[in-house]
Amino acid sequence: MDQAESVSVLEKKYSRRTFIKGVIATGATASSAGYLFRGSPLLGAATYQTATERLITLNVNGQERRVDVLPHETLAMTLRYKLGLTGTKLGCDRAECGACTVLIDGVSQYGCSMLTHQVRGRSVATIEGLEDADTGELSVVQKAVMEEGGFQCAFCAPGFIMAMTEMIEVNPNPTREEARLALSGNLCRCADYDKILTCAMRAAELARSV
Amino acid sequence: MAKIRDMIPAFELFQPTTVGDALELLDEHRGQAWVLAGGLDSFDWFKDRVKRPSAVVDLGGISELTGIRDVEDGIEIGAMTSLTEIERDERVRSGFSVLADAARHVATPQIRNQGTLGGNVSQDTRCWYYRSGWPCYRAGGNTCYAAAPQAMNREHCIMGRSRCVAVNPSDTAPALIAVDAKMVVESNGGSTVHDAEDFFIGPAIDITRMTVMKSQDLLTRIHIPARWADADFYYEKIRDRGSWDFQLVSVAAAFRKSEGKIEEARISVNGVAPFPVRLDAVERLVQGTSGDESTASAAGELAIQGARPLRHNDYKVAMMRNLVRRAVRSVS
Amino acid sequence: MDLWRRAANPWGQDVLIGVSWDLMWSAVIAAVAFVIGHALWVRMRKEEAHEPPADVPAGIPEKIERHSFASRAFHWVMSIAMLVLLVTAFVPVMGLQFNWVDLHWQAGVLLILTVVYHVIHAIGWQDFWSMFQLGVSEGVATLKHILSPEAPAPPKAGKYPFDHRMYHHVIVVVSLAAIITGVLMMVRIDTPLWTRNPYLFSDTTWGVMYVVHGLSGVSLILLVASHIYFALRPEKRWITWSMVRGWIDREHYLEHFDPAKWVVTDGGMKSVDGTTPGTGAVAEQIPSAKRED
Amino acid sequence: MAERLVGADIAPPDLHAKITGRARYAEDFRAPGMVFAKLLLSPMPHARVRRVDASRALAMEGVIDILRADEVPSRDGPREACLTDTPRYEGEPILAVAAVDEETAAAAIEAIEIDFEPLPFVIDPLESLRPGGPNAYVDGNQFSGQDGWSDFKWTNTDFAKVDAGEMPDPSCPVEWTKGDPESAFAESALVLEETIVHQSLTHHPMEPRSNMAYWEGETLHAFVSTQSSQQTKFALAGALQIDPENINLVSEYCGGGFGSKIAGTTVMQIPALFSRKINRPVMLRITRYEENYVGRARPGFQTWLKMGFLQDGKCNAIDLIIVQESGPYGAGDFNTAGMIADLTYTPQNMRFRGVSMYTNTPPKAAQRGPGGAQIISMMEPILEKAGRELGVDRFEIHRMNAPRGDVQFGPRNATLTSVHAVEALDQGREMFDWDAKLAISGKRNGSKVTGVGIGLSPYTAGSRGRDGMMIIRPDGKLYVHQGIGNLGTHSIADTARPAAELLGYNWKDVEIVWGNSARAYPRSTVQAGSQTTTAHTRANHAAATDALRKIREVAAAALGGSASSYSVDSGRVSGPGGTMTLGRIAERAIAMGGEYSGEVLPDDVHAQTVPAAQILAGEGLMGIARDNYGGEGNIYSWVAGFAMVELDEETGMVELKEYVGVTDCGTVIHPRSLGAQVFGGSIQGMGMAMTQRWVFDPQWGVPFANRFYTARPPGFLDIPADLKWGAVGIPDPQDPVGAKGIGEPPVGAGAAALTSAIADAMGGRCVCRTPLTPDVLLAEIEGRPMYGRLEQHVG
Repeated sequence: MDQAESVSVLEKKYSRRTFIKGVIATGATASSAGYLFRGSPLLGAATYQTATERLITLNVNGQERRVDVLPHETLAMTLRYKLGLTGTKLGCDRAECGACTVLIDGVSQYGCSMLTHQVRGRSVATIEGLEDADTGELSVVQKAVMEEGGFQCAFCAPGFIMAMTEMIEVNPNPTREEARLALSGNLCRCADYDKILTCAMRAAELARSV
Repeated sequence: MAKIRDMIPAFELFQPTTVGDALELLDEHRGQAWVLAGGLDSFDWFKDRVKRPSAVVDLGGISELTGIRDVEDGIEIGAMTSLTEIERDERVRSGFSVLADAARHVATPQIRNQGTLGGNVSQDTRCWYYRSGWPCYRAGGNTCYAAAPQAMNREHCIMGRSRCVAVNPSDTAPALIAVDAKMVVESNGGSTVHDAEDFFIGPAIDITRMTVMKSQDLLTRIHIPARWADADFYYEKIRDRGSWDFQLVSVAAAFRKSEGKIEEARISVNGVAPFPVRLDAVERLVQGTSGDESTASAAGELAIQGARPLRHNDYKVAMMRNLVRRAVRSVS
Repeated sequence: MDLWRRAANPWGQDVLIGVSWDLMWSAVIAAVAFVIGHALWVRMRKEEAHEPPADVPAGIPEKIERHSFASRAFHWVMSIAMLVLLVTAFVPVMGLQFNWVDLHWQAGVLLILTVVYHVIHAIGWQDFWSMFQLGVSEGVATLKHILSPEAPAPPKAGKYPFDHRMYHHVIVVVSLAAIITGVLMMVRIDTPLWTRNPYLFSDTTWGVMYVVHGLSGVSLILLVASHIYFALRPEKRWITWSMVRGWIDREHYLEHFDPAKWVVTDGGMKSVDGTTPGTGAVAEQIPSAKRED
Repeated sequence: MAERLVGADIAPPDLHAKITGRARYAEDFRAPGMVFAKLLLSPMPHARVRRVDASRALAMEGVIDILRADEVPSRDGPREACLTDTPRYEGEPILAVAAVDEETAAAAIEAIEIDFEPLPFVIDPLESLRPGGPNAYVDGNQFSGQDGWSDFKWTNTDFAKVDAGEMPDPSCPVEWTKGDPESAFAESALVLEETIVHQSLTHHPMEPRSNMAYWEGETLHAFVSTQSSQQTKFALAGALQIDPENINLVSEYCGGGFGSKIAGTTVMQIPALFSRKINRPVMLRITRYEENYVGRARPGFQTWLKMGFLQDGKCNAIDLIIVQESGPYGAGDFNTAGMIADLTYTPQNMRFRGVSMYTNTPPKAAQRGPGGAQIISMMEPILEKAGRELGVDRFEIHRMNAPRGDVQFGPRNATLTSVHAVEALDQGREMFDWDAKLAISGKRNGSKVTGVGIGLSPYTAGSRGRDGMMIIRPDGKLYVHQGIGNLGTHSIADTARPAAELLGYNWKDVEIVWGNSARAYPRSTVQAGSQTTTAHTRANHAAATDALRKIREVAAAALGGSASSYSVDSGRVSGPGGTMTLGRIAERAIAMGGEYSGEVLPDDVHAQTVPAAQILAGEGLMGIARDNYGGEGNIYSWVAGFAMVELDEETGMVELKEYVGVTDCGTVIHPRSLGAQVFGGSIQGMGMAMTQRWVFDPQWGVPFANRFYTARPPGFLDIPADLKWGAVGIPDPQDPVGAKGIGEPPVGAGAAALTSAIADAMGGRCVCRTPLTPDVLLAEIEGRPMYGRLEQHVG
């Protein structure tokens, strides 16, 4: 197969294929432009014209944010270093502590262990988005934590609070045991578990009374 | 080259939306492409910079790979179905509770939200010598560090070893064997269906893989035949901590009973070999019994026949024996 | 193409871990090329006239025993071991996976046993030196003849012609290298024979050992392939048969061997029809058979 | 009347920031032009760098520069430098590379050609004690400032005993004897001899010790993770040999330290030095993997214990030998352990021998209850064993051996300011319902056996304070300037409460100022050894007393009458001449100047306090004083832990069913926070007893439990959903506030309650090893122990 032929075959193949091709990322821009890419209907992404669609739109805390993202960049890194959302903590960067817990379409996941490109078109909620954007009013979970004086060093707090936020949605009337299970993906080295659990129970109570 | 265990090295990311495209990509990048499911195993490798694929195929956008469907003979679970969905699905919970139980025992809620059934069964071993990037057999080298006389091998295997002594870390694997699941593996050349117990391979067959799948293969669906629906199930996982930790030993069993007697049984143990072990001999032994204490004891003893512990994992022999015993005992 | 496989050991030191599998493929390719090349070469070479011996010296039986049963048994057991070793070593690397490790070391043990048997047998019961004759002039003549058909045919050989002897020597060296390193490498795997200890030698020493083992293995691909090839060639089949039946016929004997060098007496060798097999191989009976050099 | 502040549950003022993501930990700071540093860690446990070729790395686009060991401060002997060319543990930082982004920096590290010469190494301290055994340093295994290095070995006779499983009679660098142990043992009705192994374990605070720095002219701005603020500034200045006043140290939040970040961290020097070299802000994000190495660890013990008891259960003699695994830079735990053993069991006759052995493992440091937690978790089950063997109730044996107020302990007969261990035990007995629980001890439910146990754990819990400094500004608010750090204990706010209460303030009018040295800190203690609560409530109390005097004097000057006739309440001062707001008082103080506004300072405040006070001088009424309250004896707190467990004999799994922790820590300032400390410390102890580990491959000297899932700190499901705590609440008589610290003692209590309860569930058999993971217990139940009795670093 000669060079010209192989290129045309490639182009045909890629143009009929429905995938989004990432970029070769070295920090500098690299491109293998010329192919036509369509976004995934599932991801709800727009049609991409080039291979190097690094500039993507993320829905973070209800806002559309344009951001330049490498294909191999994790969500936690994008949030912390590109969007200035440093509330999401990196405790281990290996899905072993939960400090980076964020909600993706309302479901708790470890921000350190997913690619930012995987959450295109999905809604990302971080600790910074819990307060009412206009009034600054705290969310019920945050209020509960304030009431109960939760957390010690609180490096784990954002992750725990996001997990609690999911918990009161999924199970608005948990027992202490159920709450414990729901929060078992978050580590607290100060081991303030008892108080955190009390916060979670109070949060559920507040949520029910709203 | 100095080593550093941080930051994912660059790769090309592909996010196909159909299985066909994914297979084509895998074929095209044969040997170079990495399949990304939930990513919890993958990112570890990437961040440690030990595995450095040039292309990553993210299956997250392929809708046909997710979901649990009723099919003519049982149910079919898409490989990209999250463990949380499996844990919560009513059909799984009622018909094949052993699988829901197993899914519930995986790591943590967040990991279950993100981790997939396909990823869970396809994940690589957690042998810490291997995961440290040491050039062991599994990594293409010429030794096993974990089976050296002074090595730290508390979490390694007691049977089925062949140069490598790692264990399969999957919680759902033994449950799938217990329900006689069929694993549908597709490649550009077509699809193959493997019985769950044959899906997992040991180092004797290929020391660098945990399953039959080669680089261009994709596990797309897991079919659970109706035959084992509503059987008496047993699942237990022993681990050091209540969350995150992989099993030391786990057992999954299914028993079909009639008039108080075990008609047929399927018992699988994980954490004891480089692959989840199906205990055929024990299954035959318990057939026709009521799962009484003496049968349970005999079953336990039979299960550990031929076990050969390493220096620091003698306890696994007793743990396996006792778990099998408990599984059988659960019937009566 | 890489010759070696290297890796960073746990301390980040660069160590040898074995030969490159490229070498295996090279050996396979070389073996195929040799076979094809040789076959073509033989075709192109003009037929050599082999005149039947004018007269049959007295006392030469019709069937001459070339390999005793013991020798044949050794040969075939060893070949099975060798083939198993090669298949278990290389076929998995080529992509066909199966449980090879146990078979490999078991075949290795078998090979060692046959070799030990062979050495004892050769020293005690065979004419040890008939194999270990140097035969420089014979070698030179053989080579000349190979290079040019015009060159006179080399003098007829003793029991083991020059090329056989050379092949044997190479095989001895390569197999011994494989065996010695293989035995040591068994220290690193699980066998019922001892507890494995990967730290018996330093990484560097092990690396050299793996390379030597690998190189011998790769060489054996070539050696064994060519051996089988020659064994199957039509003009050599009479000698191949001798490894099966034990004897060669008088015609081939006279055509290829120098009765002075491979002395055959009429020991009452009758025929294959059930009578006493011959005592033809004088060399096996007379330890002090004449040496050429 | 102003509200009561001492004894109330008041959320700390920084909580809002913590739960909204606004709280900025060191890695959350950014600076324009900031670049990222990455570390090259030693791959060998002991080595020498022979050659470094960074040319390929430096040629990479985006790579800025490299920082080598010869560019950082270092000292001879077993002392740590932030970068080194002679690494003494696998993972010690060798050099750093800075690049425009982390990925480039990581790739640059990989591009560095580096060649090491491996040196002999030692992981297990016993190996280094063996005649002819390897040493952690080329020059020996013991170091003294005067004599330098020496090679310390036990004799073959000692090891013949060790190997035979007997207690050896070795000489040790640290030895002391009290009373006459030999005769006492002869009188004992029961003598127990045990070999006990306590593992080393990493601190693993949630926040790794990441930090950032940049320079502005001569001024260093350092954003660090530290337990103590004011002291860290001086520690950093000392390390870098610069004027402390040229450092602006920012340490608003600290994501946990547990003893590993007492006065900052060694790696905080790297961005400071690197940014000076390249003249750009440098962020050093420490990964969890790196934290495992450059973070700290609790030293492990290999111990021989001989304990004698009289017929009634009274411990009358102890003979204790501790070999401590000290890492390359030493630790003092074993000394404390000897003291604590004497204090807790009051044997009157005791011999202690200890040796700290350098090893090629990551560095050790105090970890919450250093020495005490280990020895208590090791000895409590032995005490209970004695109770069982002598037929003495296990609660009673704890109670009778616990010290009373007149206790004298350790080689120099140290005394305590107050001790209410017995009261803590009694209260715990009631809360736990010990008698009922004892009745079900040993009960079986299928394969599960119930066990109950007690751990009584003391630890130092205070020191005399340094300086206190606060200012009432014209806005009427009280600004308490805290030189202590904000490490999560809430002491940053709670230590100001008695002072605010003394000044009649409502909490809403109190502002805590902390976290940035530009905001002025007085000289403070380090936040370690649970000193803060005592030391800093005292220092603040002293400053508040000073402020109160000044308020009254200013009021008297303004309104007439005698100063002493004025009193303060809810932001007003009132007396015979009338009433004034404290805001007005502040204005008048500014006008009066002199000592009132801090222009003139007391003579006895520390020199380090002076520049800070000068920042505030003239801005309000300043209360500033040195803690001159004095006092005699050591300040110790106690926690009595009670645990009930269920041991599954078929799996070795232990489930903790109930836990009660009762503390004697003096006046309770913040009940909810105190409860959290009791639980948190206890759970850390439970992690120590049950899950956390430290594993090395002996061939390569490389640790494997280097991540969370392998190191296994306890998670939510490893503790019961319900825990109970209590406090004796008797104020310490030598203290103006009466509060004692609480950080340390619960660790030993949590650990020991578990080791005791598990031994009980095992029918009284003590496994004498931590952690008590299912494998260890199951192997023991099966009668096939997997580890040697003295094996360290396994699991």
